[in-house]
Amino acid sequence: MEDLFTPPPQPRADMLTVSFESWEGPLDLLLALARSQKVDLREISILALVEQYLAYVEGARKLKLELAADYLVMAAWLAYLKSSLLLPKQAQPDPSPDELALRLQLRLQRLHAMREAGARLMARDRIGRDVFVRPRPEGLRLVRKAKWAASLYDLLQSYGQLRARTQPAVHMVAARPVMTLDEAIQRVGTLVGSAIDWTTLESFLPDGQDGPMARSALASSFVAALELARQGRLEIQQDGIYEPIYLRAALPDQNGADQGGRRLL
Amino acid sequence: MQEPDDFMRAVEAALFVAEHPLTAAELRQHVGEAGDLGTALATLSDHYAGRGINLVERGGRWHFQTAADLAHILRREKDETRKLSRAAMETLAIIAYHEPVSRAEVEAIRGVQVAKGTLDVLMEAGWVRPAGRREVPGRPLIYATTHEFLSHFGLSSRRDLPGLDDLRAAGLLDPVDLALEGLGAQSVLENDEEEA
Amino acid sequence: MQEPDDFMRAVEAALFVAEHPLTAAELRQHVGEAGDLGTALATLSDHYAGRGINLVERGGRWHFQTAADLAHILRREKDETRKLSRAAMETLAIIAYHEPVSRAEVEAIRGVQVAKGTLDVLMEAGWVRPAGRREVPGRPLIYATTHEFLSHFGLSSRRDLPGLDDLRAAGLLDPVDLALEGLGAQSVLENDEEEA
Repeated sequence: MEDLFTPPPQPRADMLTVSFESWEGPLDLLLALARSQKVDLREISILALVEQYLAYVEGARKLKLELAADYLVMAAWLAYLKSSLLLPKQAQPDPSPDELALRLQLRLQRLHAMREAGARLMARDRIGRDVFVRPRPEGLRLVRKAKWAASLYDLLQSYGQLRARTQPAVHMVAARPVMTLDEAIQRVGTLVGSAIDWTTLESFLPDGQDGPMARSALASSFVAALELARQGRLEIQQDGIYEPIYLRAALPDQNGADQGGRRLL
Repeated sequence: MQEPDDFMRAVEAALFVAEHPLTAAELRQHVGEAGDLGTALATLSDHYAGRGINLVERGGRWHFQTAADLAHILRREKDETRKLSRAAMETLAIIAYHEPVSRAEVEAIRGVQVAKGTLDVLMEAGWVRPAGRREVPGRPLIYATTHEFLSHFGLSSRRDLPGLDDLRAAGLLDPVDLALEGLGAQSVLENDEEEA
Repeated sequence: MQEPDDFMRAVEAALFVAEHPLTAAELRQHVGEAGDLGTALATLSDHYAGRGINLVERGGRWHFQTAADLAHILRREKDETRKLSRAAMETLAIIAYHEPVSRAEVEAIRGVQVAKGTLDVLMEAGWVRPAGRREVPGRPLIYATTHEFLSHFGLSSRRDLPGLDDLRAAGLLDPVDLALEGLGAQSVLENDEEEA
C-alpha cells in the first residue's frame, strides 16, 4: 500500500530538539517511532518500541522540556509493560503483558490505517480542486420549493450561540506560577544552615526557573530572608543600594543568644 | 461519434465552468495557443446543436445555455430562497429543544422579545405549529415543531438533536467571537470559500 | 451520432441548470413521467464519458462536472481548496470508514480527544452530520457522512471508499477488543523474545 501520508519528522535519539507539540499525543508519537522501525506494523518489535519511547521521553526530561502529563502516564505504563515483558512467563500478572502489547500494536495499526485512509481521501479528485461544477447554475423551477433556507448546522449553531450567550459566564483565573512565602522560608531556612560563609541571595533560588516564577522566587526568598533574620536564624549583609545581598547562618554565640533563646523571645 | 481531442475537451470544460460568456481571447488564456480555436468552437457548436444544452455565440462571446424549447421545464420562479433571520433561527432552535413552549418562555430563554412576525414565518415555512394551550393563568398558546421540520433538517426524531455536551464538544457552544478565534488558531480552514 | 430524444434532452438540460446534484426522484419532478429515466441517465453518462464534461453519479445523485485530467487548465488561484488539519482529516476518515460512529469511538482510535472545532468544521463543510444516538448507556450521539461528502470526494457510494474492502478484510475496522478475541491469546512477541 502506497504511503500517501507525509511522515512527520522521524525522531532519533540525537534529535531530541523535536518539539512535543508536533505530536498529537503519545499514540501519535508511538506510531511515528513504530514507523521508524521500517517494518510492517504487524511485525514491529513492541519491546524495541517501548525502549525508544522511554529513551525519547527521558531525553526530553533531561533537556527539561515541559512534558504534558499524558506522555508521562504513557511512559509509566510502558515502563511497567517492559518490565512485565521481561519477567519469566510463569510470574506474569493478569492481563498478560503479551496481551497488553498486542493491544497496543492493534491500536497503532488502526490509527495508521485511518491516517492513510484520510490521506487517500484527500488525494481523490475533489470538487473545486480537481473537477469543477458550474459556478452559477441558473437553477431549476422547483415543484415545491421551501421558501426558507436553513441547514441543521445553522440550527445547531444558533442554539449553541444562544446558550453560550445567555448562560452565566464562568471566569477562570489561571493559577500563576509563584513561590509562596512559606515555601521560601522553608527553603531558605533549610539551605542557609549549610552556608557558613556569606552567600548571595540568588544562590538560594531553585535552578532552572525563569520568567514570572523566577521573579516570584526571588521576591519571596528575599522576604523569607528578612523574616529569618528577624527570628535570628540568619544574617543579611549588603554593601550598598543595588549591591548583591549576602546571607549566612547566624552564629550561635552572636548577640549572646542561640536560636533556642531567640525562640523564647 | 467522433471523439473530441484534448484541445476541444479543454474548450468545452472551460466554457462549462466560466462565470460569464467568454471571448475567444479569454478562452485562449485557459486553453493555450496550441489548437485551432475557431474549428473547435464550430465543431462543439455543431455537436451540441440538437441536444438539451447548446453552445451559442452572442456578440463575440461564447457560452452554454439550455435549448430554448425546454425553457418551460426549467424556468426558475422569481422568489428565491431566503436565509432565516437570526431571531427566527434562534426561536426555531428553542422550540425544537424545549417544545412545547410558549412565546413568553421563548422570550425568557432568548432574553429578548419575539416579534409576532418571527413565529409567523416559522409557521408559514411549515416547521412550527400551535400545540394547544398551557393550563396556567392566561392559558398561553404553546408551540411545537412539525414533521416537516424533522424531514427538512434530516432528523428522524427530536431525540436526534445533539445535547448540550455534544454541542460543547463540537465547538458549537462557544460565543461567536471565541468560536472564530478558535478557528483561526487551529487554522483548520485556510480558505473559507464555500464549495458546492 | 444518434440524436437524443426530447426526454433525454430535458434530463440533460435539467442537470445542466441544477444548483445541486439531483436524485432520480428530483429529476422526475422536472422531466415528467414520460420517459425511461434510468436509460436516459446511462446513455447521457456514456455520451459524456470521453468529453471535457462528465455526467457522474454520487450517492444516488447526478451532476455534471469537468473531467479530472483538465484540472490544470481550469484551476484558478482562488480555487485553492480548504486545507483540513490533520486532526480533521483523520476524524473525517474515521467517520467515513466506521459510520455511524460516536465521538468516544473516534477518540479511542486517535488516542486523543476530539478538539473543539474539528467536528464543527466537518459539519460546516457539510460532510458530516449527526445521525441519531446509539442505544447504549449515555445514548451518545453518532455521526455519519453526507451525500455532499460523496459528491465532493467523487465517490459513487461509501462502498467506493479507497481501500475499504482491504481494511475490512484485515479487520482494521473492528474495535481492538473484537480483534483480540479473533486473534486469541497468540503471542505477537516472538520476535522480541528472539532478540532479547
